[in-house]
This record gives sequence, structure tokens and C-alpha cells, in this order.
Amino acid sequence: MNAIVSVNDLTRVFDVSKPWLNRVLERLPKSNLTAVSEVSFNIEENTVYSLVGESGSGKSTIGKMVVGLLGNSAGDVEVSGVNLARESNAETIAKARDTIQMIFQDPYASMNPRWRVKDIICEPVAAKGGETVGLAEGLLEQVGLSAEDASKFPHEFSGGQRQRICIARALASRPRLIVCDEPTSALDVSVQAQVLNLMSDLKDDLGLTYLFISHDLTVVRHISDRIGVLYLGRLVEEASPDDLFEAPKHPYTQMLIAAAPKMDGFGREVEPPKGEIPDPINPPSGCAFHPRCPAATTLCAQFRPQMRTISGSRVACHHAG
Amino acid sequence: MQKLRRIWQSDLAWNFRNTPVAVVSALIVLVLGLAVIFAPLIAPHDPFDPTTLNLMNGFSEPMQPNPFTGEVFLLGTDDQGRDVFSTILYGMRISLMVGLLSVAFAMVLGIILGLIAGYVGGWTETIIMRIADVQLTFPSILVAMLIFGIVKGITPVEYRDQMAIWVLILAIGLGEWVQFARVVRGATLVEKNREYVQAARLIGRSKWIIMIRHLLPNVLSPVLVIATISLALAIIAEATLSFLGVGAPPTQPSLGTLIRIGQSFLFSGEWWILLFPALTLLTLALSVNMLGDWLRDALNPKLR
Amino acid sequence: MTEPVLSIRNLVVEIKTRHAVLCATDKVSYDIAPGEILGVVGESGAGKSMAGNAVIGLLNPPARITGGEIWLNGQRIDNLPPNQMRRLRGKEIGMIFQDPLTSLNPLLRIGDQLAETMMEHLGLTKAEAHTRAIAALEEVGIPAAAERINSYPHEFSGGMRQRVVIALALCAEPSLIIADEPTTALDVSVQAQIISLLKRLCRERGTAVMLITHDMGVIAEAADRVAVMYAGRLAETGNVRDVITRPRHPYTDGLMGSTPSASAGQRRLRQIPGAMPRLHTLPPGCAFSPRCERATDQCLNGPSPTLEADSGQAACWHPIKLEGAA
Amino acid sequence: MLAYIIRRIMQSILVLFVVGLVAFSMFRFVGDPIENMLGQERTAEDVQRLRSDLGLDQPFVLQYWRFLENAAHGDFGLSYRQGRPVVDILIERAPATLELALVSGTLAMLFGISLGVFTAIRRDGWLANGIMTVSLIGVSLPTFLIGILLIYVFSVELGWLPSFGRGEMVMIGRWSTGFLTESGLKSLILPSITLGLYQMTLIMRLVRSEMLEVLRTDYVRFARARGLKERSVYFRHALVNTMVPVITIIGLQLGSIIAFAIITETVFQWPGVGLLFINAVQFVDIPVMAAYLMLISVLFVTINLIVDLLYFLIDPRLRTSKAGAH
Repeated sequence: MNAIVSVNDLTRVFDVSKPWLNRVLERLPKSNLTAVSEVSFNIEENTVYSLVGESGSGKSTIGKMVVGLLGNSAGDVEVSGVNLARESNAETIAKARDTIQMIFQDPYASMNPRWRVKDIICEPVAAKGGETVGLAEGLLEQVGLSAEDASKFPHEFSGGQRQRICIARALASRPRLIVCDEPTSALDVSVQAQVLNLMSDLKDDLGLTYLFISHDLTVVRHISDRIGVLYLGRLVEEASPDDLFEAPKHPYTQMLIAAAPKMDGFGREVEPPKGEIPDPINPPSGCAFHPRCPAATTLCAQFRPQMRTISGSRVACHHAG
Repeated sequence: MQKLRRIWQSDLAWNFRNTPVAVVSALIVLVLGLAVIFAPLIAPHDPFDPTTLNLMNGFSEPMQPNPFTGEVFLLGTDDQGRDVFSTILYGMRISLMVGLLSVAFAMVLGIILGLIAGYVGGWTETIIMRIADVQLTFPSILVAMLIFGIVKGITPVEYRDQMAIWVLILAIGLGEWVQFARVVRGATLVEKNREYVQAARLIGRSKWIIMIRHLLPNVLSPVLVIATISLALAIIAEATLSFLGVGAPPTQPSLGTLIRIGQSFLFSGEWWILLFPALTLLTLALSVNMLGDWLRDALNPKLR
Repeated sequence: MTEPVLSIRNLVVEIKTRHAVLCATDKVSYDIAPGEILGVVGESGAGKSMAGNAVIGLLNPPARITGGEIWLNGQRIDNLPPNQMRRLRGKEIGMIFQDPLTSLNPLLRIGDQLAETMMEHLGLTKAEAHTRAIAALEEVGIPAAAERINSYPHEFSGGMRQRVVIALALCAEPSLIIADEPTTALDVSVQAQIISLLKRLCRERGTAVMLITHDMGVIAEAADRVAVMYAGRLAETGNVRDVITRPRHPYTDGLMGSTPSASAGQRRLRQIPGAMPRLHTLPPGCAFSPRCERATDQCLNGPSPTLEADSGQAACWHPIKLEGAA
Repeated sequence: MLAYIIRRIMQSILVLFVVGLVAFSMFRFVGDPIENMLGQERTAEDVQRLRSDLGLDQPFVLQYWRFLENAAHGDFGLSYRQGRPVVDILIERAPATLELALVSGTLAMLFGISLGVFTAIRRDGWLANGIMTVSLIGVSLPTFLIGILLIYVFSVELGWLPSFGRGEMVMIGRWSTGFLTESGLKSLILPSITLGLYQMTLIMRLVRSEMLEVLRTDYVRFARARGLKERSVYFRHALVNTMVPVITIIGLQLGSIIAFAIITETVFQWPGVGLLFINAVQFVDIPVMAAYLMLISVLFVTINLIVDLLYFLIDPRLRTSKAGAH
């Protein structure tokens, strides 16, 4: 097995300073929002790697950096052996980018409402001057729609069908890696199952690799081969689904799993987690989770824990293990 | 043919068919438009041909035989014996031409600047929108008058009449572009964060292709509303400027010029010289406004 | 058996559109007992919010009640004149909306929003209302309530705002709370806090709750009974444990199967083919029949019969497990 | 907050600089000022002397600076047409326009806002619909036609009110007012209605559409769901939120009242600055045009500043210096 994606110390900082005049008058420093901080992970070929986290965890920002919609502030993204952050040859980069595609969250906003489905699906190929005869029709059948749908407009389809069309578009340029940003969170449960099944089938048939971004733990557990948990822009734990759900090692992961509603948790009374996600502009010192962590010590408030490997999992916690 | 059927079956067309006000105003605009196009065929007289004028016909009352010549004029004549019906037809030509061209000018300018400001952002946006803000502070009719005054000051006297119409178009158009730019920028800011634009960026489409092929078609419906309302505004602005004597020259009278002429006869009893051009102007502006009003409601999904 | 707080009988809500009259809820009936949490679950467009809006009398035109009855504490309320209905809102029925960021008036201090509601329904003076408002904020777990009462909504985080919304909905001690997707806009950890808060407050006061959500997990943990809706009709009602572990209606069964569950190992999810029909293309007979593997010609013929199940009802010709007995 | 105000003031100054540049360029490049001032009988020495007197031989930037300096002192030179200092003419004419604008602006705001609120609340009522239809005619009817119509009916046919001029004036210092005499007040009626009517319809339609927008928001629904009185929902919750966008436009509209006064003053031969300006445009009297431009831009900029400050009074979100919670 070899890694198709290799992310090293990836960091993204946004400048959220107030305008210059306000800073001068109110004596405010320049403020930065570190959306993603020193995140490292590898994705093996033909597997599903999931990033899970709550709002402000930076999971979507990582996805956008991997596909190249956003630049990174520091660190490297290597896809198919090409370092997208350092490579200087534009052609090599363009070639590597061609192997990456993306599926978005909102199936209603993902397609230009004024375009026909055929043109939408073929755009990635047509933009590069490729041959598009029969392409859309073939792909539509592959994702479970019919060839006649090619000449319709997006508004004629339901949410689930639209997401299938988006998958068809993502497949058009024959990518190896697809970044899926919350692809099913706008869909109803019964339709979500169809889309998840379709994605699994396509992965097996075409040898695809997914970077799957979601906030939904049950979906992530179902589809992933490897899961990374993010908190305030940092990777706090990475493990296989079984390890993560049966024996979570990071206190945040434990909290997240305990807080998620369970289908068999009738009348369950659990102590709800403490506090809310802190302001990412002024994150807590040391381990960002320490103010909410039941196991926190003074060590946690002072020093940021390093990523350690404990029996197949990677954990960033002083007290794990 | 299929395309026509699709348009006919669309929600907008259904809404149109079921809004009598919209149908009636569209019909009026259509009739007035046709009258303007075929003015030389419809008009009984050519008001610009002095050889057909007979001063004896002056001040004929509508539908009454002239006491001297016995000729009958549908809407009467003015002091020089010009047929009011004919002058209205030709006057409306000027009014509509100025209105349409100035809106087209404002629209093109506004769409281009609005798209660029919205999509490119940064300093480009700041500069464009600051200019727009400053101009918005100044009512468009004032901007138009200023431009008119300046151009009048720098053009030689012998060209002034010829250029008057074009100056008018430029002046009114420059007064209206801000509305388009603001609306287009607003819509672009919404659309550019939608995922279909990200999908296009992802595959390496250039910003010009994204702006023209993706964004432009999706920001056009508010532009359509603004354009309709602006047309009414432009027609009124043109009439106002001409009424004030800083618009269309007397050699090419628009509806505003006719009202200006007619005003001086109102108090001496020759009401028709004023009334009919004024009614025409009102009908024209009102039906365009009604169309715009309907369009805005019909295209605003939140109202339904 | 105690008298139910809310009793909906054959409620029909219709929406008149340019094409036709759509039936947003079709003869829906259910009860909620004091202190009981009824989960109303369904996919988007199933009509679950419509019933809630009908109860509180805030249907958006062109939607309106065209049939059935709504009883609240023994009083019929679906035909009340607007002014009497207004008095019930907030006083007898509280409502919680989905998005805490947009539910509060951004230009008014939260203390003022609380006080005006209390003064309206409880006849308090301004000073009394102020004191009660602080207590209400403390009750929903807002720290330093006495100071925060003068804050504006934008000074609170999303979770805190939803707590304020809950305080507002509960401040006149209504006997029924309608919570329309109260946690959908929130993060998992905050969702757990809000659900736990809602459960605690309603248990303490004996308030009945109509919990409208699409999330089966939330229903399982929070609700006592559940009503499953599909295309404007009630598919199944019953105790939450019965409905989730032993669903009678094929739709409920399919819904459970397509939810990725905590139990690992399943590579494929069971999926229901197709999607829920839109209201203007409802099939004849049972609305679920085109997607149902148990469907027969009988299902196309008329509305499904309502069968008594273990602890509730299922509207199906061929319910699971009861087949032989029926 | 301070930063915001400083930024707005700096922007205003920038606007004035730009307008000043336009005014100066008109002065400098439209026609030849020497020719305009000296007329036909002139010698080469006269020209040379005047050129250096006026500083026309100095660099452009310096000339511009001197122009601004003079403008700040109220010195705009002599009117080409009347040969008097422009500033004297303006001071003489300003009261007429300001009194007219004050009365019609007040009328437009009072009636515009209240009718706007009324038509939004009674959205489907016959009276509201009637008002909306009439308002559409109001927007389509050019100001000068309204004026002519009013003159025809009330002056020519009925003979109740004067058709031109300001009537008898009372001088208070250099300010001539028509408020203190019967004929002055009578003369004000028709022009102020003419000027105010169009602005009123615009304000009314704007208030209506903004109000309808606000009435659809979640927080208004939530206010209703809490059983607040309709009066409180409309005025305490909806109207205040409506005011934020409305104030901007009203500020702009007040500015355009000054501009539209040009038309009204022409129709009624009202001896204000508008009439002065239109005559200046017709005769290319550049100093008057430039001075008028500077005068009203100072006015507009001041109005806009006031509008910005009003925002702070209304919207607490702008007042907090802390970035809002995320």
C-alpha cells in the first residue's frame, strides 16, 4: 500500500484583524485565526479517510487546501507524489490537480441552475478540451440515473438525484482522489443511504480514494477505513473506526462519542459535555481542549501535547495511554 | 419551438398570464412601441417638414373643424399648426430612444463593474464601490444636468443641437449605472460562494470564464427588474430635463419638450397641446413601472 | 389514563397553489400527555413542522387548516378567533425554532425580550418581570444571568442563544412546548446540552413536548412516544422503543435500516429506493407504495387502514409481523 | 465606534475634495474664464494681468489648492451672467429652497413612513392595495406634471392658491422667511406638495418592502409565537428593524429633495437656488454651477454623516467594539 495523499504540518492562518484605524485607536493587536494548525496525515490508495469535527475544527479548510481552492500558510500537501505547495512546474501541478475532484455539501448550490446536466457533467473535461461525446450519458447511468436526464436542468431533480449528478461530474475527469465535503448532510436519511452505498460501490469499481469530511459520527464510522478527529484546527486523534469508537483515547473523542445521540439509547441520561467550542481567534493555551477536559492537569494548560502512537492510534494527549 | 413551449409553461409566464395588470401594461407598451416604430406610416403629418405646415391651422381644437381651413385634427394642433397626434408619435420616438439607449448604457456599464467588483474583490472592489457610493449621494437627475451643462460649455454652438440627444443618453446613463452595479455586485457576492462556482474554480476555469459563463446568467434576474424600473425612470428623467430646457432641442422635440411648449398655452385655454403629450408620457411611464413592479414580485421567490 | 394536554384529531392542512390544492397533513391524529415528550419524525417535506405550526396557529398562508380538530387541555383551539389564539401562544403553548441565531430580535436586549413576554402573559410589573427574567436565565444555565440580562443577542454564542430561546418559550410556564428541530443548527456537544436541558425542564414542570426532528438518534434518547410521518400522513405511532426496535410500517423499518448504526461491520446500508414524492405527485392509495417492497395492488386502492400495534398504530395494509394475525 | 466615525469623516472629506476637483475643472476648462470675464474690448495686457491675478499661470495643483481655499471662505468669484459675487446670490436664494425642502421633506417622511407601515401590515386589504396602486401612478408621474396639474386645479380653475413666487417675505437678518405671513404660507402649499409627493411615494414603497421582509424573519415569527400583541410585534419588533435600511435611503432621498427642488422651483418660479442653478446650466454660468455643486455636496455629506450616526443609536451590533461571537 502506498499513500496517495500525504499531508505534513499543514497550517492555514486567516487574517481577521479589524481595519487599521480601529487597531490604532483601540490599541488592538493584529489578530489571526489559525483555522488549521500543523495537521499531518496520510491516505492510503483506495481507502476512505475521514476528518470529523464540530464547527470551527478546520475540516472543510483542510479539504479546500487539498483540492487547491485555498492556499496553505505552512506545511505540505503531496498528492500522487507531487508536492502541490512546493512544486514549481505549472504543468506538473495541473496534471496532479486533474486527479483530484470534489463533491460539495449542498446539492442545490453545486450546479449552475442555468446549465443543462450534460454541460455540468462535461465541464471538467470540456474545460481541458477533452472529448465529451456520450460522456455525460455514460456517467449518468453509472450513478444510477438515465441517459435521458442529460438534457434536463438541475431543478428537475430531487436532492439525492442532484448529489448523484455531482458525483458524475466529479468522475468525469477520471480522478483518483475525491474530496467529499459533507456530501450527505443535506440529504434525508433514506436518500443518504443510497448515496453512501453508491459511493462505496464506485470506490470499489474504480479504485477511488476518498477524503471524507463530516460532522456525523455514525456516517463516518460506517464509511471510513481511517478516521482523524479534529478540534480547533488540530488533529487530536487518528485511529481505525473500531478502535476509535470502541476505545477512544483522547478525552475529546470520548466526549464526542458520548454526546452523539444513539439509536439504542432510549431515555439515556448522560452528563452533557461542559462548555462550548472556544473562540478560535484566542484559543486556550497548551492543549486547546483543557478547559473542557475532565482529566486536565496543569501540564495540559501549559504544554501542547505531541502526537504519539499508541497501539495503532495516534493521539495528542498528555494523559492518554 | 420546444424552447418556446418551455418558456410558456414556466412559472413566470404562468404568473404573467394570471396577472391582468401585467398583461394590460405589456399590451400598452407593445402598442406604444409599435406606434413609435411605424410612426412615419401612422402619423397624418410630418411635424418636421415645414412645407406641410399651415399656420392657419394653428390652435385647432381636437376633433373640431378648424374655423379657417376646415381641417379636422384628432388631437388638435399647436400654435404653429402642427398636428399634436403626429408630434406625440415623433416625440415618443425620442423619449423611448433616449430611455432605451441610456438604460442599455447604464446596464452594460453597471453589469461589468458590478461583476468585477463582486468577484475580484480587494482594491478593485473598494475603488468601484466608493465611486458608486459618491455618485449615489448625488441624485441622477442632478448628475445628468451637470454633465449636460459641462458638455454644453465645451461643445461649439453649431454642434449643440446635433449632440443634444447623445449627451442626454450619456448623462442619464451615467446617472443610473450605480443601481445596476450595486445589484449585480450583491448578487455576485452571493453566487460566488455557491459551490458551483467553487467546482468551476476547482477545474481551473479562469475568472473571466467563471464571470461570464457561470455568474452572469445567474445574476440577470434582478438586473431585469432594475432595467425595467430604470427605463421608466429614464423616460421620466428625459422628459424632466427636456421640460427644464436642458434636454432634447426644439428641433427634435421629445414628450418633455412638447409639455414644455404646451405649458405656456394651458392658461390661455388651449389645454390639448399640454394634455395629450402629458397623458402619453404618464401612460408610458406607468405601464413600464407596472411591468417592473410585477416582475419584481414575480422574480422574488420570498414573496410567494 | 390522564387527560392529554394536546389532542389532534384528523388534522388536515392544505396549501393552495397554482396547480392544485396540496394536502400538507392528511388526517393526522395524535395525543400528548402531560410531561410526555412526543417525537415527530420524518424526512423534509413530510409535513411534521406543518402540524406544529397548525397547533400554535402560525401557519404561513396559503397553508391553512381545512379539517379536523385540535384540543388543548380540553379546549378546542383550531377555530379560535385570532385574538384569543394569540393569548394562548406563549401562555399555554411555547415554541422553539431551529436557528437560535435568527430567532432573537437583534436590536433588543434579551432581558427586555423576556420581560415583555412575562408582562404580557403573567401580568407582572416591569420590576417583577426583570427579577423573574434573571431567574429564568439562571434556570436555563446562563452564567452571571444578572449581568447578561442586559446583553444583546449577538453577544451570545449559538448554544447560549438557544438557551435564551428556551427561557423565552418557557417563561410563562406553558403546558405544551413545540420544539421544531431545536438542535439541528448546533454542534453535537451543544446539542447534547440542549436536549438534556429541555428534558430536565419539562420533567420538572410536567410540560408536554412536541419534539419535531429528522434525527432518529435524538428521538430515541429524548422521546417517550414517537409519530413517524411520511408525505403528510402518519405512518406509525407508538412507544419509542417499540417503534425503533420493532417497526410495523415498512417505511419505519426502511428508515431504521438506512440509518448508519453504531453497530459496526455492515458494509452496505439497506436503502429504500427512490425518494419521498412531492406533495403534488402523490400516488393513489398508500403514499409509500411505489417504494415499498411489500406493496400489492391493494395498496393502490385507497388509504391504508389504521391498525392497532403494540403501543400505537400503523397505517399499512401489510404491516411487518402482524401480517399473519391480521 | 470612534474609528468608524473618523473613517466616515475622512471619506466625507475625500468626497468633498473630489467634488471640488470636478467643480474646479469646470471652472478651469469649460470655456475660457478670461474671455468670460473681460468681454470683447480687451488688450493683451489686460489678459496677462487678469491671468496672473487669477493665478491661471500657476501650476494646476496650486490653482486647485487656491480654489479650495477660496471656496472654504465662501469665495466662488463673480457670476458670469449677473456680475455679482456668487456667494451673495446664493445667500439670497438659499432660504427659499431650504424652507421648501424642510416642509416637503417633513411631509414626505411623515406620510411615507406611516403609509408604508400601514400598507405592509394590511398587506391584502383593499385600502392598502388602493394606496399601492395610486403610489405607482405617483412614481410614474413626473414632478413637473404634478406641479402643472396642481397649478391648473388650485390656481387657475379654483383660484385658491397662488401659482408662483413666495408671497410676502419677512426678513430675519439676511434670512427671508415665508413662514410668518399668510401669503407666504399659502404660497408654500402647492410647491411643497409637488416636491414631497414623489419622495413620499418612494419612501412609502421602500418602507413597505423592507417591513414585509422583516415580517418574514424568524424573530418576528418567534415574537408572534410568544403571544405578543400585534401592536408590539409590528412596532417594537418589526419597525425598528425596518429602520436600519430605511434610514440610509431616506438620507439619500432628503438629498434628492434638494435636487428635485430644481424642477419644482422652475414650475412655480420659486426664487431658490434650484432655479438659479437651472438658469446657470442653460447659460453655462460656470461659477454658479460650481458653487451650487459645492454647496449641495456639503449638505449631502452632512446628511450622510448624520445617517451613519443614527445607525449607532439603532443597531447595538455596531456599537460593540468586540468582534461578535463566532
